[in-house]
Amino acid sequence: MEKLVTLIPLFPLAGFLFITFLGKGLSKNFIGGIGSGAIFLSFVVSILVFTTQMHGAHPTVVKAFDWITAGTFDIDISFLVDPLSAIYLLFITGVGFLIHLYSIGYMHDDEGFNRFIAYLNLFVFFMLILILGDSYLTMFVGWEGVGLCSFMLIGFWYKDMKNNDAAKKAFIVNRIGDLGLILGMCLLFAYTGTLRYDELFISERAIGGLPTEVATAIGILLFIGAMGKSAQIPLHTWLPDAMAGPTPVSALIHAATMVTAGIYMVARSSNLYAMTESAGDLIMWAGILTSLLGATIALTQNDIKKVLAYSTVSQLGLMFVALGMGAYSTAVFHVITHAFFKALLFLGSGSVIHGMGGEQDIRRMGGLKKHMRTTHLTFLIGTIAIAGIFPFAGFFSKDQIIAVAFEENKLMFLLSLVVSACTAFYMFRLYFLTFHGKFRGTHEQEHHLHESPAVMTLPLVVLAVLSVVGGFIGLPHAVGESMHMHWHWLDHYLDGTVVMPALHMDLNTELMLMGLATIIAVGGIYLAWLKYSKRGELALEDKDITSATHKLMLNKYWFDELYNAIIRKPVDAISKALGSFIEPKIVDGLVEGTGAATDAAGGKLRLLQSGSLFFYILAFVVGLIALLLYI
Amino acid sequence: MLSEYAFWFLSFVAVFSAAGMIFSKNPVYSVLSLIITFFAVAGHYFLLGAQFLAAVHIIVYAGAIMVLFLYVIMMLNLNKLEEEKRSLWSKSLSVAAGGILMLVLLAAVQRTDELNSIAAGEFNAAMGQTKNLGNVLYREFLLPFELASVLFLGAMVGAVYLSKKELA
Amino acid sequence: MELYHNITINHYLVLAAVLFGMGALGILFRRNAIIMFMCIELMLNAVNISLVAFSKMWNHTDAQVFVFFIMVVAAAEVAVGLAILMMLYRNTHSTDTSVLNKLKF
Amino acid sequence: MKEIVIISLLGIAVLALDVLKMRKLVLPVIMLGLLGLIGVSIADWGLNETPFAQYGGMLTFDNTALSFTIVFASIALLWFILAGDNYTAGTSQRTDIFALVLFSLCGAVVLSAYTNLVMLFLGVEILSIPVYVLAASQRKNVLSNEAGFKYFFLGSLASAVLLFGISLCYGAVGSFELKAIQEHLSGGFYSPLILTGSALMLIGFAFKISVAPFHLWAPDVYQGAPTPVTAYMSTIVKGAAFAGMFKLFGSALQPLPEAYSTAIVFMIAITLIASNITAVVQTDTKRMLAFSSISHAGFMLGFVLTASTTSPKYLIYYTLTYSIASLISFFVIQHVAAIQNEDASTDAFKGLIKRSPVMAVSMTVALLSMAGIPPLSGFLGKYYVITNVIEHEHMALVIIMVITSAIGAFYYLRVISAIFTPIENAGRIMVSDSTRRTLAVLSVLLVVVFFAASLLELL
Amino acid sequence: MLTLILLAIPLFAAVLSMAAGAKNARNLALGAGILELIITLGAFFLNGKEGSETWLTFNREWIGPLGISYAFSLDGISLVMALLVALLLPIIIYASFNRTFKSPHYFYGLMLLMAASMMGAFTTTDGLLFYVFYEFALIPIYFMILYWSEHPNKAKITLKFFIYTLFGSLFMLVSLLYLYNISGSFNMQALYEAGRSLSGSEQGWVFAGFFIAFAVKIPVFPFHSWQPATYDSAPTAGTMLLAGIMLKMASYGMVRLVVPALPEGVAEYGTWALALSAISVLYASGMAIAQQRYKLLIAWSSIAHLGVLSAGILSGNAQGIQGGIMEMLSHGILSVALFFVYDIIESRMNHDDMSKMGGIREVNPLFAFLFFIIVMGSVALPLTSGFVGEFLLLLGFYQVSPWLTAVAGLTVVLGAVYMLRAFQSMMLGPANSATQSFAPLNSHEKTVLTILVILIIALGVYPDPILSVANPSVESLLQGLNR
Repeated sequence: MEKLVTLIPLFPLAGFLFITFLGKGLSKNFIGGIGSGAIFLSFVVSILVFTTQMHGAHPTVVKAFDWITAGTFDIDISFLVDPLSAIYLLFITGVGFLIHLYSIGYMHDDEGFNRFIAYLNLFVFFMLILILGDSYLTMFVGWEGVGLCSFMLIGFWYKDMKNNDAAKKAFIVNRIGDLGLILGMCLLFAYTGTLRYDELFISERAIGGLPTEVATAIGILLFIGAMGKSAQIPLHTWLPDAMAGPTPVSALIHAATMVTAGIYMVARSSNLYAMTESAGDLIMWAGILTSLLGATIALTQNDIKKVLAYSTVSQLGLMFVALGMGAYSTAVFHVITHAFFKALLFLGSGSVIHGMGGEQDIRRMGGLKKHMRTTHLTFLIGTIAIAGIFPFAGFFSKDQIIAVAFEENKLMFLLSLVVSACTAFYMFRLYFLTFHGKFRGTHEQEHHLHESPAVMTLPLVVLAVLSVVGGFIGLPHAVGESMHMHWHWLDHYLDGTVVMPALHMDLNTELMLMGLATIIAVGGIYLAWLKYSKRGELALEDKDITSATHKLMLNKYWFDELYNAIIRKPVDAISKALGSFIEPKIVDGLVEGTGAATDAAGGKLRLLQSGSLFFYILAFVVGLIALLLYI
Repeated sequence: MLSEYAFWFLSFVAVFSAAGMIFSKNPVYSVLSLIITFFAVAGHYFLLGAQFLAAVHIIVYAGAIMVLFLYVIMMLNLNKLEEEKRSLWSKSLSVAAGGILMLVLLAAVQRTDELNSIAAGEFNAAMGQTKNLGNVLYREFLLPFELASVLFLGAMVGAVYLSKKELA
Repeated sequence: MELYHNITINHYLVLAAVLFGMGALGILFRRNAIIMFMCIELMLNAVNISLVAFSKMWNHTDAQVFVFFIMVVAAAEVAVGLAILMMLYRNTHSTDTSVLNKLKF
Repeated sequence: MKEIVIISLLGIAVLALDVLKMRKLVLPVIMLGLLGLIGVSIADWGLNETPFAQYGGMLTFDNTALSFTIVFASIALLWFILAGDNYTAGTSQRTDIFALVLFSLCGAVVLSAYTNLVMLFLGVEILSIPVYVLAASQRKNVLSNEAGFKYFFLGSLASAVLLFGISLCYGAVGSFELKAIQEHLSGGFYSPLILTGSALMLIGFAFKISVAPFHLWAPDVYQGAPTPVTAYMSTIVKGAAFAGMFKLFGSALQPLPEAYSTAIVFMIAITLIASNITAVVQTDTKRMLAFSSISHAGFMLGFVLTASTTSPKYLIYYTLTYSIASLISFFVIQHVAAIQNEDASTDAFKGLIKRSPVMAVSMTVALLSMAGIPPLSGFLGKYYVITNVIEHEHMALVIIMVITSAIGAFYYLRVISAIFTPIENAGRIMVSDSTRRTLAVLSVLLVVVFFAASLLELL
Repeated sequence: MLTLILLAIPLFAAVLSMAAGAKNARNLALGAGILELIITLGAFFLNGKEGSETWLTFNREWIGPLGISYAFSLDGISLVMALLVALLLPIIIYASFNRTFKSPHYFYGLMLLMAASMMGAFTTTDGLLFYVFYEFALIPIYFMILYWSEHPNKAKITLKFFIYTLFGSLFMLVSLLYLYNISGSFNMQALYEAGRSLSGSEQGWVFAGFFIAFAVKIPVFPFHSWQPATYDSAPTAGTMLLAGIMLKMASYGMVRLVVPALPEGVAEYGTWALALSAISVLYASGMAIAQQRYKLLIAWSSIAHLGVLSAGILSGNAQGIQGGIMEMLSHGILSVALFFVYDIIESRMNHDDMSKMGGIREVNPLFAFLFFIIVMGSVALPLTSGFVGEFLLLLGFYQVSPWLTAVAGLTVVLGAVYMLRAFQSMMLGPANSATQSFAPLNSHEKTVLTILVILIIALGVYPDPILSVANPSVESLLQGLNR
């Protein structure tokens, strides 16, 4: 059964190749069918693989072919099937399929339709490699590959330079993280002599002998990679810009799958992180800071996709908080639920944008619930899910994080409650401003308003369902017990693959925490309702904003400007200085100078050849004297 | 005894007239001074028992070479006082360089203790005589002697070539 | 080593060195090509004196024969040298060596 | 012995042909004679012939001497072919010049075979005196006169110094024989007299081979002398001087005292630096090549420095390869300058590739060989020097050699650049077929001699 | 035997080309190139087979007493390098069909001569012969630039190029001779032993000599200043030969001579060299960012990549060297590809000022697509050939010097900065009046680019044939070095 795993990435690859090389002139529906079909096939195989894993099959490595051999360094392209990769496979292919489906509708009128589907297929291919790779290096292939696809998809509409800039930014910022990851791999290899998970964590436990400092260093370096990919402070700035890409891309890559690669990687390395406290602390702090930052910025954004983007940043931060505290399976849990509801939200927003003819500013929307019923309903479900209302998916995963934080670190606990409150507030702000009130757009837009086609709404519905029930894979003890269901199913499933924290929480505390979380979320929703629905307040136009904090948040804490000032401008200035001064004047100047000096010396030395016989004789005699004196 | 005085006398004459040659302003005087030097040198040869050489020396140098010099001077009409415009600087430089060279050479040849250890063999008074010299020249030095003719031939051809008037 | 009454080889070497040095000084001091030329002859004579003295010292004739060859060479040199000099004079109307400065640098 | 006889008779025969008005025959006779010389030398191979041995023979034609003779004879042969164009056939000027060259060549042979200081002196003079005349041989040309005079005058001075050195050595040893000198020094002790004497000889030779600080004459003379003569001077005269010097320092004055090594190292160093750096600023190619010739002398002096362990065959190799390159370059300069008013500046070479491809390519090959770029034989020559110098652990000198080689390449390449720079309306330069063929053969030889370097081991 | 054939084919073809005249010169050259490739592939096939020794090695005495011989051998490393030559030669020749040259028979003759000398350098096992080939390669390229360049300043540029590299390689000669002085033979094995018998500081000095030579040619900061101008002035085929193959002689020299012969010299006294290599990466990247012109940009980017190459090889472990070998091959292909892109652009726009372009993707999507893959190869994206090499190099380098690796690793970031910027400003955005009429690729350009792109991806996805051929040789090279 495991042998089949090779097929999983092959289907999307085949889809990509087919569409790229043979897709010319074929109908869009056919292309769309090929693209989605490929993913669907992968999904089917993934289900098979997942079932075997669920039933306790042993982790297996399936080798595809030899890749790199260099002395003792030996890496193949091979795939590791274990519970972690299996569950990732499942939701990636699943969500991926839905988004492909959705794209058929969303991109139908775009001249680059084929290209788009092909890229998406390629993306899924790389994402699957990332997940399936049996070593850090193979994972890195996927890691960079998804970065590449992200680049291509962000800059999909390449005629607009702004999109290209955003794409470039995403790629470069990711590359900074990748450098960390590469160095981390180097360090890991230098100490353990391998990069294969199997040898590192399972069969030979090669990481066993690592000194703590080294483990910390490796952990930090790998986390730098994760920072880039999963948009953590200080490498988060690319993600909101990445919304320049078509919305399905934002849903698939920049919300559901790619950005959670960092979490996957850390979870994959849980054995390593378990060896070091400090790396975990770093991750935790980076996570919570990112989370707060994202949440606060999201409060003020007016672009529907930007709000969701910052929300993603914030949620990713929360996942890292969980990772930092050692609750790896919890983070994975949140990854999965987040994939459902965030994909739903993005697709919903895409539907909105589709309906609005490309408008993304929520100040120009309002009252859309009348026009787009399915979208409205599913969007609401997504919003409730992310806000963390029982029994929606987000509630359970977020609650679990809060619970862990309560156990581990009270400060984290408080801060995550703050994030939780903010989330509820800004999501409902978004919801109310978009779907409630009066329509604030132009007449043309109003006229144009329509519900999206079924191919787009169907994924919304499916995702909405998942957003409701997705949480059941990780029911808390208290709930599970009372509902006679598997509780902490995911934890049990992943046990042995990732390190499990020893949580000892009694039911009362658990219930108390759940209650607290709900209250906070409801509080946030209430405030939003009060402000934007009851009082009908609107978001301020940019020019009306006076409050300093508001400005700060609206401008994303000036991060871009800061980076411009401390990195980009100096680099430009330095390279300019290199080009205009150091190279010609110093480095090459030395070379040319040597030539010129030789020339000058020649100019002086030739004067010795004065042509005067007297001087020649004198030189002769002097030479004679010198030699005789010397001897 | 006599020969000792002769040495000093001849040496004095040689050096003095050599100086005369160098510092005389009239080239003709220089030639004449040099001839005197040559005579003094010939005297030394005689003192050293090289009678034949002394004679040849006079004949070749004083008789032939210096006459040639004189001839050239006359022909080029150089027998007048000639002003050599030279800076004091270059003059003193040349005197200094020449003087130092002389001193260095003197110092070098002074350190010849090893020669004192050479046993004075039975002096062969006949060594410098024509017969003896002829024997050596035409036996051991036959090859160089013949080669000298090549040298002469070359010099002759060269001198004639340079003096020929025609063409460029 | 005494060559004859109180006169050692050193005396002759000193004489030779002095004459040689004077020749060198003369070459430097004068610019008239003919005089300089004569100075070279003086230097050759200095060498000859030393050789004859050595001949006496080693009680061997070959140095004297060598002197003979030196004279030969000197004569040949003079012949060629004066020919060059004459030719030069024909072209430059001078025997002053300071006019020889066309070739330089 | 036969070698000397042949070469002397050849000179006389040329004069006789002149007198007999059979000047057309001059060149063929010379060819035949030189081929005969080469043949005889090959026939004498390994015989170690010492003529007049019973009288203490003053020449020994051992294999080294014979190979030098062969090299000199071959170079001379080529020289005659190439120079044939430059002197109008049938004039007495031509025969005179050719006779002088042959006499001079006789001196070169003597210098490679002498075993006695008397012969050394005679050889040097026989070699030099005709060349003094040759340098001045453009009688109406003041530059040529000047060159001849400077060369003659300084050469005489150097001869005097050399003689004084010989005299002092004789004083210390009591014999002119190289063997006797070597026996005298076998204990490794240098008495002050012989130390001074050999120092003076060193200087005498340093002048002849033109190494600093006794090199100042060379650029002037090379530039002023008629170009074929310059070619002759930079090949055979220099090679013969080296042959003589190597013999003296390699077989007689051994072991070389420490002070000498240092002095020679120093001389090499300043030679290389002064010549190469000065060459960079030269515009006249002939003068530039004169400096290059000095620089090569500096390299070849490296063989003398390491004479105790170096086989003379490497010196022979260097001489041969440098001579070939030198012949090519000087004769190309001659032809290029001849048609543009004796302008031998670098600019005169512009467009040569179009104007005369054979000359352009052979000149390029020659210059690259001089620069020491493999696979041209000039590289192996330099390589031999550097290996030997490294073996003697003069690392500083090696570095100087290396750096100055790079500087050297600079001025050679400048000429090459000019050769390949196209110019407008350039007329072709016509040269005789024999010259063209010879140049082509010579440049091919520069490559062949590189790959066939193993033949050297036959020596 | 095969080694001789590999050497003889281009040599013979060069002579033939020069003799046969202009008419069919380029087809002759292409034929020779393809024949060379076929034979190299044959050698690949023979590698490791029973009794292949006689086919893959050749040894005859040259200057016996001096221990110099005509010795060639195609071991794994040499095979890969031979492949580099044999693979790129026909591509470069075919790529140059785009242009017409004056006296093409000489042009292609020189090209083939150069290929012969590079082939020789890559396959010889004699130190001196290596030097000879190494130097000789300068001559043809020198003339190719001098005679066929249209750059107004070419005389000065070529002069600088020639002198600078000659200057460097003379130091190599000194070092070689120093080793030879101990070993008495130029056989590489003997040189290794000689080198290892030296004390650490002596090794350091000998290494310095080698490094200067190689650093000039590779080039490594601060010995690079000849390079951008030379690339700029050379005709594109010449630039391809230079950047694609010729510079690899230096890095190959590091692999073949420096690492096995001077382990202590590099490890203990060679940190400065590693530091220079790392600085080289930063410096050249900075310069690349500052460039306005595409050709100069890729010239600088080449320096940046080669800085990593030099550092990785000098780290002297299997990863570094394997990475080096892979990177040499990959960088060769990528350089040829990048410069071919230049050629295509230049032939249409008559300039390569990036700020005046834009929107070519819109006009010519195929070209943009192929170019994009090349760019991705250049930024070392996994599954392109660039990645395998670069990662292994960094991996090797890291084991020696983590901090410097972090510096050198910035190429990962900076490379993306300048390459993407170049791609973006030329290909993306709206088309302007100049790029509007950007002509489609002709079939010949398509062929070349497609072959290159396929190679880039194929070697990235499945580099195993290369790596596994080189691996045994690398291990035997490193045998006896306790690192």
